[in-house]
Amino acid sequence: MITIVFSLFLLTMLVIVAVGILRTDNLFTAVMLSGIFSLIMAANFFILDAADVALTEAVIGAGISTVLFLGALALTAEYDRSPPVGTWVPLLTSSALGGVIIFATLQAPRLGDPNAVVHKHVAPWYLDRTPELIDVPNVVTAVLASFRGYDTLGEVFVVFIACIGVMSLLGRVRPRRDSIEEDEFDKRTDNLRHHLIPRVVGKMLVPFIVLFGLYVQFHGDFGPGGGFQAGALIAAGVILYSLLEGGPRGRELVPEWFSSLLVALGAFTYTCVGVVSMAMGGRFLDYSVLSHDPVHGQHMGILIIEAGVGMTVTGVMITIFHAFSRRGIR
Amino acid sequence: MTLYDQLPALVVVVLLFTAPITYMLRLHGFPWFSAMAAVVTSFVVACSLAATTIGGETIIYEMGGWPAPYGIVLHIDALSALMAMLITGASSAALIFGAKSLADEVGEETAPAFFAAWLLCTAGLVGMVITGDAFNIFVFMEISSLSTYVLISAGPDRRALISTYRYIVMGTVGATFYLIGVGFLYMVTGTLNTADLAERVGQVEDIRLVLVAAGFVSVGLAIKAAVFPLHSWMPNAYTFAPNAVTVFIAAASTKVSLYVLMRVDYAIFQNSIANHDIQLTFFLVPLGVLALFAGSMLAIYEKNLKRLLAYSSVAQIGYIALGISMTSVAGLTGAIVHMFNHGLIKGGMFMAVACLALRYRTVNVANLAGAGKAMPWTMAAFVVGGLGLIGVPLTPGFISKWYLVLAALDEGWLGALLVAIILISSLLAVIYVWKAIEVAYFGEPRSNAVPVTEEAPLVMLIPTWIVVLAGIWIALDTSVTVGLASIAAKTLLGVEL
Amino acid sequence: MIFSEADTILYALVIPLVGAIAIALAGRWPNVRETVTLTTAVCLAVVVWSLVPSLQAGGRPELQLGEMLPGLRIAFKVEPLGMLFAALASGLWIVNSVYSIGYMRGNNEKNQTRFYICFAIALAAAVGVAFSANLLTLFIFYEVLTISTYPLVAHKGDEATVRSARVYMGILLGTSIGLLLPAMIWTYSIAGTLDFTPGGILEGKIAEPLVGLLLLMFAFGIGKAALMPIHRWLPAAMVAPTPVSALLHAVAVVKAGVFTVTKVFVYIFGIDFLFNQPSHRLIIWFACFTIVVSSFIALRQTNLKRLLAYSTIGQLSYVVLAASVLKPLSEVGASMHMMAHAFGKITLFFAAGAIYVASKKTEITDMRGIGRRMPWTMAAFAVGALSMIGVPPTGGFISKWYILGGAIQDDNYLALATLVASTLLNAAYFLPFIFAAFLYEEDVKPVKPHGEAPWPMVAALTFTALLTFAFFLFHQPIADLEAQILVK
Amino acid sequence: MAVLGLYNYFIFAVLLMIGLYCILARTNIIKSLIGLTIFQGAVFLLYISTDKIDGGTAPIIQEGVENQIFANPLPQVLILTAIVVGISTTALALAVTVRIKEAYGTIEEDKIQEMDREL
Amino acid sequence: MEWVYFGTSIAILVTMVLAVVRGLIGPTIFDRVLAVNMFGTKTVLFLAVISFLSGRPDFLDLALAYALINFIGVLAVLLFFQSRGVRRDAEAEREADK
Repeated sequence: MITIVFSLFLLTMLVIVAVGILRTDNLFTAVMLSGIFSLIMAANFFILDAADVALTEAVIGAGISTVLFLGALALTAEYDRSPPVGTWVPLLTSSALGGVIIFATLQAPRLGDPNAVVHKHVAPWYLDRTPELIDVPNVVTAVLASFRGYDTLGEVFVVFIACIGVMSLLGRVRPRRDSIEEDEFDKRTDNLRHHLIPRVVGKMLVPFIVLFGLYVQFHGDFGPGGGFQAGALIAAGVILYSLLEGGPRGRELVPEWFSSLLVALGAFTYTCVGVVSMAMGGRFLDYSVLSHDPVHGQHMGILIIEAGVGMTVTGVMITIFHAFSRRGIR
Repeated sequence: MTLYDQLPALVVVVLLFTAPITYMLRLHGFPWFSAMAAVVTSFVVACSLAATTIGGETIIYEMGGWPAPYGIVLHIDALSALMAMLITGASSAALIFGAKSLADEVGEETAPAFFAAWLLCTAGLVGMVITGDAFNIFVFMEISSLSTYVLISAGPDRRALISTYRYIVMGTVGATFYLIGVGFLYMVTGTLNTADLAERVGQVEDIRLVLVAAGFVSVGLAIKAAVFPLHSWMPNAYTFAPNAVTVFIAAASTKVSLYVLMRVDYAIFQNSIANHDIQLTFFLVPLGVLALFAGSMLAIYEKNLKRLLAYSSVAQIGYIALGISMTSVAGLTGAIVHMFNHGLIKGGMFMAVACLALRYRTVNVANLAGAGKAMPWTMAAFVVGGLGLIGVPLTPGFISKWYLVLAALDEGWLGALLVAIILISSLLAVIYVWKAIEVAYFGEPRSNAVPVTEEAPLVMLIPTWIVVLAGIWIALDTSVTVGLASIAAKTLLGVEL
Repeated sequence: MIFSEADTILYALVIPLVGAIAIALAGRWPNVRETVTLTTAVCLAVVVWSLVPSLQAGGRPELQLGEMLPGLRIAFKVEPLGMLFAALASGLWIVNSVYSIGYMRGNNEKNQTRFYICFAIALAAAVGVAFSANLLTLFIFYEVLTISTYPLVAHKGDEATVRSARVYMGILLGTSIGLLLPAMIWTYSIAGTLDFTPGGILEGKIAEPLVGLLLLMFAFGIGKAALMPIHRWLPAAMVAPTPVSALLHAVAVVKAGVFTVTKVFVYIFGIDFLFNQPSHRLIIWFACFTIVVSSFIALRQTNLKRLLAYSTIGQLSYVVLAASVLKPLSEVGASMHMMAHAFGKITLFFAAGAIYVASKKTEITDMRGIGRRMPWTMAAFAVGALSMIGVPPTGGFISKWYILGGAIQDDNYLALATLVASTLLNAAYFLPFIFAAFLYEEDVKPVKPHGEAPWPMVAALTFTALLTFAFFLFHQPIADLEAQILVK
Repeated sequence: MAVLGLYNYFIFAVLLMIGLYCILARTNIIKSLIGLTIFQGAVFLLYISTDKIDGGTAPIIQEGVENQIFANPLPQVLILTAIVVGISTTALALAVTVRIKEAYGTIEEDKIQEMDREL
Repeated sequence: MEWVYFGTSIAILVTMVLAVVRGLIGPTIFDRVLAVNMFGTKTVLFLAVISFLSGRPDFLDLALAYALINFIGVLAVLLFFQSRGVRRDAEAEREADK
């Protein structure tokens, strides 16, 4: 009951914000609103008992994504100057889509229905057997890292490839001469270096953010969190430093070679765990064989692969941010 | 656990394992070499998997040691093995072929990233075909898509960028549609394992969600597979990608989406939705027929040779769609064989085009006059490939069309119409292939053009001819391809082997 | 015998291909190149003809190269009809090569190497068609023949020529892919095989009206048989140099068409089965129609080669008509006519080419009195024309005799009437021209006075004219051999 | 009540519509990409809506507390993956956008199309 | 006790709506920035209250993360604005060059 009331509120807000995004022709406003959109979404995930997802959506959707969009806006344009193209076809297509879904879901299980099929088949097995097979309190982590570890491996490679892509797109080609190089830009703006309060408070926060990131990383077995969230948080700390001190200093703190090495190394670590478990006579990513005691092996495996995930995500987010910020201002 | 038992995982793990190494070690020439070594290893593994499954055996490999439906399992049967062979084979051939041209186009600095992306693209495609988990397909689909974007955007022309952007948008919408479909399926069954899904989806009482799920999955995959009229991203993506990349993605990537379409529709929906075969037919037949005509017509009026071949791919995908829609053993066999054969044909043709592009610095048909004399071997390869597109006997295209027409003949009067359509589009293929051949052999070079006298380098010619001859070989000895395909077709339709 | 018979078949296919490669390598030295061509032609003829004795003894040499799909083999089997075709094509290639040398040099044509290469490949394809053991193999070589002759037809390379060549290839490929291929696949799906089997493979497996449909698909799918209305490629092909028209469009290509039709009737449908199906009458009607109409069109032609082309269309339909009468005598007549027409028509084309080389004339109206300048050529032309009309003692008489015999066996008055009418029409368009050539004065003096064409050409056309007579005298062994095709 | 229980799905449909409309109707690349994130966000909502169970709590087992009902962990895992995939796609697309702006000087698709046609 | 939490959370939700409204109607950029910032803080509060309401106070971690992210986001926005001036100058310079 309570959940539904909150949902009504939040979801309605969600739609309003989405319509706002659609209607505005100021791209900056659109990005701001999409930040709000993500926050509402995250709050909604939280009341739907998805704590891990809520954390991830907030860090990635509202944090990293907003920063990236702003970076791209700075390099491209601030206004959407195009008139909408022939609105009828898109309108009909999307209405048809919506109609089909509403038609399909009329008989779907209502929110929170305990008799829904999803709660009857695979899920109870995870909840029942996790304490015995893997023995970590956070079932999401258990499923993520062990039962569906292969998916997570794939996911790590998805961020890896995104990083490679951004690097090869923005790393290689020099910007045109008429754009302002970053150093020059740095000189002109001073970034936030002369703004005392943000600088002092912000810099004080950086170590805490990193520390909190490490907490999320290693506490992921017990509470919401894990490699993805932790990686994004640590990266957010570095990004904060770069925002305060300017890109060049940010890159002094975490050099580019280091962050991109981190990316590859994380992915490599994860795969290695799989390969080692193969070499030790198990299936790929079967952590049980890593130690004499299967449960202990699982713990070890999850710890290492979460570390790998954390490394990759940290590296990726920092690399991508630097790639955008180094591009200069046009 | 012997090495033999680990083979199913190795086919993709080798690639995933090598990718970060390729990216990290920045030695001169190393990225290409390590990528090549990994892809070839994977190809060998795929071949041995095919050898195991040709008897009709299905291999189940439990990732992480967790049994289905709780963990993710790899599910390898004749069809997946055939596809894995196609993908890794195309990848190896394109990589070996592209050793020189990629070195020019990509550059030393970005080579590690590029070849890591290449490895991951191969890994993503292979991962999609061997997995037995609906969500895992999505993850690997994204690996392959993202890396394909990276590969295409490495193209030298600025239009490569806008093509990449369009591909990203279309590809993401397609993948998201697939994800929605899987979500609905999960809502009604509570599982993600394909075998388990196939079983449980049959017990669902309210069929509406399943129906809509089928719609979303089919449309999403049709976008990724460039089924007409959802193909708009594809011609430009093929045209502006680096040449070796075009060879690879044209040979393998759209086929994989068609594979998933086939797998999902036959394995999951066919048994649960009443008259699903008819619905599938009504969805795919018009699209296939339209693709045949529209693709061929666009190809006939196209001036850029790469885009001409891309439009021809649109048409050829139409054939595969028709084969899938016929829901008979012969039709499916034809579709599956055509996936493989078209991969070989198109791969070989794009290789020939890459050779031409290397010497002529352009791929406009009109500028290729005299290529028949200047580059006889390259053009001969192109001609053999072109004959394959038309479906002349002794070329791989003939085998697949043979099955498609056989299947259509079983469908009665409507089938006779399909036969007519298939044959008319073969004739259209004659026209567009001939257009290029005529200019190359009988055209007079323009007076202001720089004369080309040199044949393509051997490092490019030899792989091209290996692919072309492999095509001829599988047209003559069909035991492997047709053998695997007919077993696959029977498995999909649930017919006794 | 040094090699087995199966090897001999393989050599017959390989020799022209090896010859083609050798010609390509020798392209820089015209004398060597032409020696190679001649040598290849002789070798091929020897190899092909070496199979005749065993065939006469009732042997059927076979060779299988591979199996593409179950029941779809690439295989060869020599039987009388194919033997006749192969022997004809390979034998006349020698004569034609001699002629080509004279023609190409006399005319200073460019791209001569390509010309000889494609010629050799076309011959390989013709032999392949002749020896095919099943429809699929035949189809493959049929297509190779089409494609390899395109560069020959388009040899001149100017816009009009290329356009004609496109018509040529468009119609031949279009009909074969659009009709022959589906007919073939249909046959396969009914019978499960495509092997040429004495007595046919379709008996009892298909009924009217589908038989009629299949029959029509075959008849029109085999575009090379030039049944109206898909005859247009043949006049279009006349833009080719004359040696091409002579060997390919009087012998190899067009005969491949009617040969295929005959083979399909005899070995796929089976004449007994087909005879009981009313729809085979359809083909007779089409053939009769083609014969009469093409003769009328020929009457109106002023270009000599086009006239010959329309004459060929009519003559080809004789073969189709004979084959579709489905009586033993007429089947033999069909094969005899392939041969008789080949000798006659190649002579006519040779003569036309000789006139062109010597005087650069192509129009009939310009050729009055030319017989006085080129007596040998025109004499040979007259012999060829008489054979077309069917006057003894030329070969054309013999084959028409057999065909008429078949028509009478069948009491087919339509066929009888058509044969008589077309004989009259043939006479009507050939004889005035011959009379004019010999008896009238030249209206216009040629710019350069000329005599006969170069000697290789004259030798060649004289030889083929003599063959026409020889066929009249010595046809019996061939008739005996061909009678074997009807034995189940 | 029953209808209210389906509210999530309706919102999912509406968001999907808005996202798709934004992608299709806008020629500005950044705007389309924001549409794409909304489109993907809608799918996250769909999945997470299926994990809720009445009286349940997040699937993190607390020591010493008996008879707890937990939400379904599986959709959460899937969406964790999907979110990361989404941000990866967005980052790559933005990088491409920046390069497009550098190469063409604009990020309006219709203008870019015109420029390419002139070539 | 639960009703107190419930009432509080509803109140926070209403405030969030107000923030959204301000974000939507603007009219100046700073209205929107402040709206986002305010929305972020309200979300943190909302999360905190909810975690008490559902009896899992250990989820306060999440609220902490939100607060940190919110801070970084706002700083990024501010930097974006500061850079906008420079960007416009650069644009003007480019125009002048032409």
